[in-house]
Amino acid sequence: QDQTRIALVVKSLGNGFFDAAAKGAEEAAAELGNVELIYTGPTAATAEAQIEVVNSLIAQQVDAIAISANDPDALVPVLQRAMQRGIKVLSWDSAVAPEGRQLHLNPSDTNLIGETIIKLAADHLPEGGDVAILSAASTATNQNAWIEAAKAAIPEKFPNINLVAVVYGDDDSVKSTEETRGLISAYPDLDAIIAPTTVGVVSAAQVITDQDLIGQINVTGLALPSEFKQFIDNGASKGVALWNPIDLGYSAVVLAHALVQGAEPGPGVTMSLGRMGQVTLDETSAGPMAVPFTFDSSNIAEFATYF
Amino acid sequence: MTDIPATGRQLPDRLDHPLKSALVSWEGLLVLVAVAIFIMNSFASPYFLNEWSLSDMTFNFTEKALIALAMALLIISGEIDISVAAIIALASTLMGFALQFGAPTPVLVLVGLLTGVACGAFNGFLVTGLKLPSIVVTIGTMSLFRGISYIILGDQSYGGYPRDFAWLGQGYVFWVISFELALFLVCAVIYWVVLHRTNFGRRVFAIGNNDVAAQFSGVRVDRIKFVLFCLTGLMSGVAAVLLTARLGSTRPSIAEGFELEAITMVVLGGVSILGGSGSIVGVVLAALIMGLVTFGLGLLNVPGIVMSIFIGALLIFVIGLPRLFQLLRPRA
Amino acid sequence: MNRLLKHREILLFLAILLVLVLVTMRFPRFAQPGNLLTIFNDTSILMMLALGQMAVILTRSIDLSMASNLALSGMLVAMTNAAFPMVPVPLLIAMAVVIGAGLGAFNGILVWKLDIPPIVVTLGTLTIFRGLVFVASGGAWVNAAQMSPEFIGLQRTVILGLPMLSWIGILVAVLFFILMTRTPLGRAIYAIGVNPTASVYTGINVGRTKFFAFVIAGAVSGLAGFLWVSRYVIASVEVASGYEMSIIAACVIGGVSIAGGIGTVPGVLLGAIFLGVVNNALPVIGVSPFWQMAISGAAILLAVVLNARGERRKGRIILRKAAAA
Amino acid sequence: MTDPILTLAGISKSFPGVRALHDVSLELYPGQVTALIGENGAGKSTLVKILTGIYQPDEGKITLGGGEITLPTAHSASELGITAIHQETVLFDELTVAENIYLGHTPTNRFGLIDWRRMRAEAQKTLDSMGAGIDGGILLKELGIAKKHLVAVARALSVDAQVVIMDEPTAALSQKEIEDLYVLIELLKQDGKAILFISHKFDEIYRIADRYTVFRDGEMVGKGLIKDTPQGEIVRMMVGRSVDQIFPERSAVIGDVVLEVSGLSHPTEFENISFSVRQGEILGFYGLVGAGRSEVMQAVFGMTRPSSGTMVLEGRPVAPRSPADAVEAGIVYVPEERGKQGVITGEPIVKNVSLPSLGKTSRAGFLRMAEEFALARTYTERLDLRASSLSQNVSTLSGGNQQKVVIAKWLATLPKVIILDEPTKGIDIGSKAAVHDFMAELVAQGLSVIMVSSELPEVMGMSDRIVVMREGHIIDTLENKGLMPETLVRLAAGIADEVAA
Ligand SMILES: Nc1ncnc2c1ncn2[C@@H]1O[C@H](COP(=O)(O)OP(=O)(O)OP(=O)(O)O)[C@@H](O)[C@H]1O
Ligand SMILES: Nc1ncnc2c1ncn2[C@@H]1O[C@H](COP(=O)(O)OP(=O)(O)OP(=O)(O)O)[C@@H](O)[C@H]1O
Ligand SMILES: [Mg+2]
Ligand SMILES: [Mg+2]
Repeated sequence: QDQTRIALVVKSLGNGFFDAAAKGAEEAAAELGNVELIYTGPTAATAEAQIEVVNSLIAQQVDAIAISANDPDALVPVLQRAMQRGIKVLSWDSAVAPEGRQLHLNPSDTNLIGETIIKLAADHLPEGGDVAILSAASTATNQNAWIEAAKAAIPEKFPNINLVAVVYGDDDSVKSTEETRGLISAYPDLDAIIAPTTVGVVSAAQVITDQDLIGQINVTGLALPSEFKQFIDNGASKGVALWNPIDLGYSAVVLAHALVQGAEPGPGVTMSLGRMGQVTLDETSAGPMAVPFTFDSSNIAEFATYF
Repeated sequence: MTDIPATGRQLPDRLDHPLKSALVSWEGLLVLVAVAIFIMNSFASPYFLNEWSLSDMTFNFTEKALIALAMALLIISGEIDISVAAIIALASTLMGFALQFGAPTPVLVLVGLLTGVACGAFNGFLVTGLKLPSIVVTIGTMSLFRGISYIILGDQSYGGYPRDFAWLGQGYVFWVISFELALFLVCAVIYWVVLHRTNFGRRVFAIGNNDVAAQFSGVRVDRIKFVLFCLTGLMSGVAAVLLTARLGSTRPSIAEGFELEAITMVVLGGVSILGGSGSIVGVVLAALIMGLVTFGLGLLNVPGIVMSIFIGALLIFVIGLPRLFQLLRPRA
Repeated sequence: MNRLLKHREILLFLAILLVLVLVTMRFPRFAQPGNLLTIFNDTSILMMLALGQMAVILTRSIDLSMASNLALSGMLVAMTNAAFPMVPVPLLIAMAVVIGAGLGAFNGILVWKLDIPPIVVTLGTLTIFRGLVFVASGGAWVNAAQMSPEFIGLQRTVILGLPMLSWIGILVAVLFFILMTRTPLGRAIYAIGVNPTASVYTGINVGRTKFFAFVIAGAVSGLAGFLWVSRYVIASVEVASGYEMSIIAACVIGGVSIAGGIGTVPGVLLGAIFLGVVNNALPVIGVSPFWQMAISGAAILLAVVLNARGERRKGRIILRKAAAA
Repeated sequence: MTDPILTLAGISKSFPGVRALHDVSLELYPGQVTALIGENGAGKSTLVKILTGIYQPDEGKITLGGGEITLPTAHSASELGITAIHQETVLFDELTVAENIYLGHTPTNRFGLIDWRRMRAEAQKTLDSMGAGIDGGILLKELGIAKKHLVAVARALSVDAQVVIMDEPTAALSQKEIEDLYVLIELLKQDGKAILFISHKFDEIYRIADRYTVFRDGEMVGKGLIKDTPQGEIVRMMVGRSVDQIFPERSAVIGDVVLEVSGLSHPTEFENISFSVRQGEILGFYGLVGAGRSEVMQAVFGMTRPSSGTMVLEGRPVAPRSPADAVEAGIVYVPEERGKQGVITGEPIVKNVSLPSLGKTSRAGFLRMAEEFALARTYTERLDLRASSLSQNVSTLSGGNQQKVVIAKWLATLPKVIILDEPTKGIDIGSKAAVHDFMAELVAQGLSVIMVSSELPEVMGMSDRIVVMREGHIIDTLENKGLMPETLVRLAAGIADEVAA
């Protein structure tokens, strides 16, 4: 029984994004052969629940854990223990602090994402205008990084875009809806809402649709085509971006397998991502998978059938 | 002293041991359930019977169980505290805050414990001083305490706790016995003695059965309830220290949902939610059962939410069992 | 008759006005009728849930499982809609209500026949129902794209300037008002909360009355389940998780006594609206979202203290001069 | 001779561990009052609860107007025209008076909705016909205890009943209200209703009852016509022996002042209360129900905080801020409401007795059960407690025996002053004598006793001095020598001045 057992741990089960990633992971497992994939995660996106999941994986003595973390720091001790017991650990999508993993796979380049989400709004505001960001939980590592990158990009590249507020919808549809409403009443001149989260962007687009603000406020951000198609169709959004979660899950498993096979990650090391090409790790042993992909009315129908 | 003429009636101490046998049978039932789950687990997963697995398992419940010990006393006295998880959040946040000023480990621990006691005292004051119902008060302070954490921390987090601090949540005292587990066992013994073998414990039961009559009997009801709230706060502070040390970081959302699990342990342990009866042994067994169920199912990669169905069903089943027997007996 | 209760409701009403005025001073748009109607519409679901919870709390019980019931009923109708888009929406609503009532009846039966304290029963079903959402859906979400336009559109249909959701909220409130003041069941619900022993002597079946209170709360949760998933166009395991505390908070702020027997429909409506206004106002006046939680906690505490002051028995007042004063 | 309208035959009822009724029978005749007499715990209230559908009998047959009936619920009993005023007031504080009267049989309109207006009107009619002087629209909680009882009576009348049961209806009423009630009962008799009347007071039984039935230990031991039976015989049937109703001789030597209370006031309940108790003395407190005696005693006991005034115990000032302080100082209080304030139901006798003495029975805060049992046995046996064991739950004891547990609990603390608030309220004649004997013992041992009582014979038979209270004030303090009962009644009711004028 020398099967390689790789656990794909996600932030929370049931999220369409992660279900798509799991599909890619299965694909990689089949391609690599002799790999048993364990797709698991908590139901609520909390660090404590994820720690319990990791604990049981340690007890099962899996070979590798690939995790999208709910908290970059809180998972470090338990993942360190996993590494002490000989388990290979990598994070993907949402990072764990460097001491808690051997490498991290970013879905894309952080700065590029930050720039892209602003660009999605700016492209439809030639005169410039007011935009607001609706994020996920205030603790979400990746979202925060993108927002920082976006803020950094505005003065140089989009001087006439005015970021008026950053609010947090906690990846909860009710909270996101309320926050969107708050933005609309507080900033009457708002031109676009940028939601770099698949839950938030749907809520925001629904509010815009409900309040008949289509055409006045453009909703954009990161969205799963299958969940977001109708808002491109009805005009509430002119376009959104995302990377392919299937590719992300696939790449994570390929990397995990390489680690089990004895690959030594480290700054500057280049590793193969199978059909996705290669990734070169930076000084924190993190690397991007691919550039974000933009969906608009021209291509959304096609991609909605995939993920 | 003149003697009242002896009547010849002699009152025996007890006819049988109704109280004791009832407790024994309840705890006996829990032991049976625990053993059954243990055996099922060992058959279901080859990884279960491993000292390190079992040791890891204890991390899943010791913090909640520590709170459950104090919560048991509080519920026996007829009150409840829903804010315990929020107290953990606030205590953890203030520990992180202290860390920013370079506080060493002993000071961090002290900050955590004192915050717990202070929050407990605040609850206690509202309940005993202003005579408010504890369930509503602590629903309010639940939002308030965690809300303060959010105000302090916002979207930030505290991290970088010192190594010796981390030991509290991750270290081992002896072989596979972690510090957390050892502390829990010691506390369980202390709470058992306090509840079942001291005047204080006796008064707690009396208050739970009838607090008006207890007060008319010269029991300082408010003072004892206040102490119980402080104790619950203290144990939440202890849990905050352990959890923070285990996670190595603090976020305002830490320990969300712990309150319901702690209360579930207490109730599953046979403590009457209406107050007046219960035992520490039952609570410890209930904590163990919950740990075994969640860990056993975890080894089978059953999602946590499905485990919670088992816990919920177990709770209703076990509490409803005696009454169910009663309903069925006359027909049978 | 209930001079005191009326008084409390007026207080609450003034508090809501105060918040509105304060916010409007800085953001005139806030108090526009359109925005107020939006807030009312937003609050409708909380309002009906709080009314259901009130019926239960009045009987000296508590239902912690309402939010989970909502999630389960909502998920089941959403899945039905996704699988059979041709099933008419009114039928789905009926289905949601029936499922919700059934789950409520499960709570009620355990309370009635097995005599398990309500807080224990619903603590258990809180996790069971939510677990069943996962079991039913396999953890998958039902999203906007899978729901039929009628499913999403029904509550958004505007009639006489108000969306259907608001009308449903108003209808539920009116039904509750009639139920609680004009029907023997409603009065029995009050009676067993005020004095359960006396109720037995009066010929009221305490267990059965509690059972019906749970069924009512369940039916409302079911209806809210449909409204919730079609409003936020997503059905997932985490729908409304933790919302049970907001429901109870609305009741408490609305003057429902957790010890049972005291509470009115208008009070609870105002309690829910108060929470709705505060939640809507905070982001608008630019208070950091991180303050929200602490503020609503403080509001709950304040409400309890004020209510307790009103409820406190003034003693017997034997002295004549004290009675005159 | 008319036939009985309601007949019970062979009724038995057991609770876990207690056989409350065994093969009892009872007949009620239209237009007559039947008194049900028996010691505490004889099973009277249990029978009432069976008749009103609250308990189901284990065995036995009930016939009403010739046909056999069953009473599965409280509702079915009232449908059949059986209504009761229960021993405990069973009403709803937060509801209006009118609704209290009609709850369970509210008039409805044709949609099945409650017709509030009709209910109000009919309730008011009933109240007015009783001369109760109560507005049906106010909340019940705004009424005093006596008026609440009148509402309970009105409730019983609102059902068109053939059988009216009254379980100790006069226990909480003042003399005037009792008189009103007698008039009412007379009216009911004329209407041809059958009345079951339960009371421990022989004077009223002899005044209003036509027949009697006696229960002892759950069995029927005798029945007959009141006018043919002397009181002594009924008492003998009741207790199984003859009891003299003479108050005990007291041999106590009255010594120095032990407790001196001066100027005690409370913002709303009482004002300027001053009295003193001496060693070996029984100080009686007389007044109508609601005069504020209990409030004063609870202030002395530290339960409520007075706004001004001082207390001196054995020369040292005391200011108890809680009952615990008072107990420490040596002042103990046997409350009026046994079930709520006296015993901790749900706990066994031994834990009830040892609760205030835990400091003595324990070592360094740790319990010693053997000591507790010894302590409990000493005091409960002295009081002749009837129980199967010391581990018996107090909730399964009858009222009189519960009272003994409370007194035992306090004696174990070796107090200096013991306050007894209505010590024999609702207690049967046999236990009553035991309590009185015991009070005599206490003072003989040098204790000081304060006894609050609304029963004139008891106050006059037991007290050395009598304090009379009215509306929160002390009206007078009298030496109990050659006092006329009328004097006390006048003082208590506030009609003394009128007569003098
Ligand atoms: N629910 C119960 N459970 C157990 N025992 C009970 C219950 N109700 C009554 N008893 C017992 O049954 C016996 C008869 O009680 P009951 O209340 O009928 O007496 P009673 O004649 O009304 O006395 P009193 O004059 O004090 O009111 C007592 O021994 C009492 O303790
Ligand atoms: N309005 C009321 N509502 C509820 N309980 C009442 C009310 N009035 C009186 N009581 C109760 O009835 C009892 C008698 O009242 P209180 O103690 O004030 O009068 P008292 O002068 O001490 O008379 P007594 O002790 O003879 O009954 C008290 O125990 C009190 O709790
Ligand atoms: Mg009785
Ligand atoms: Mg009194």
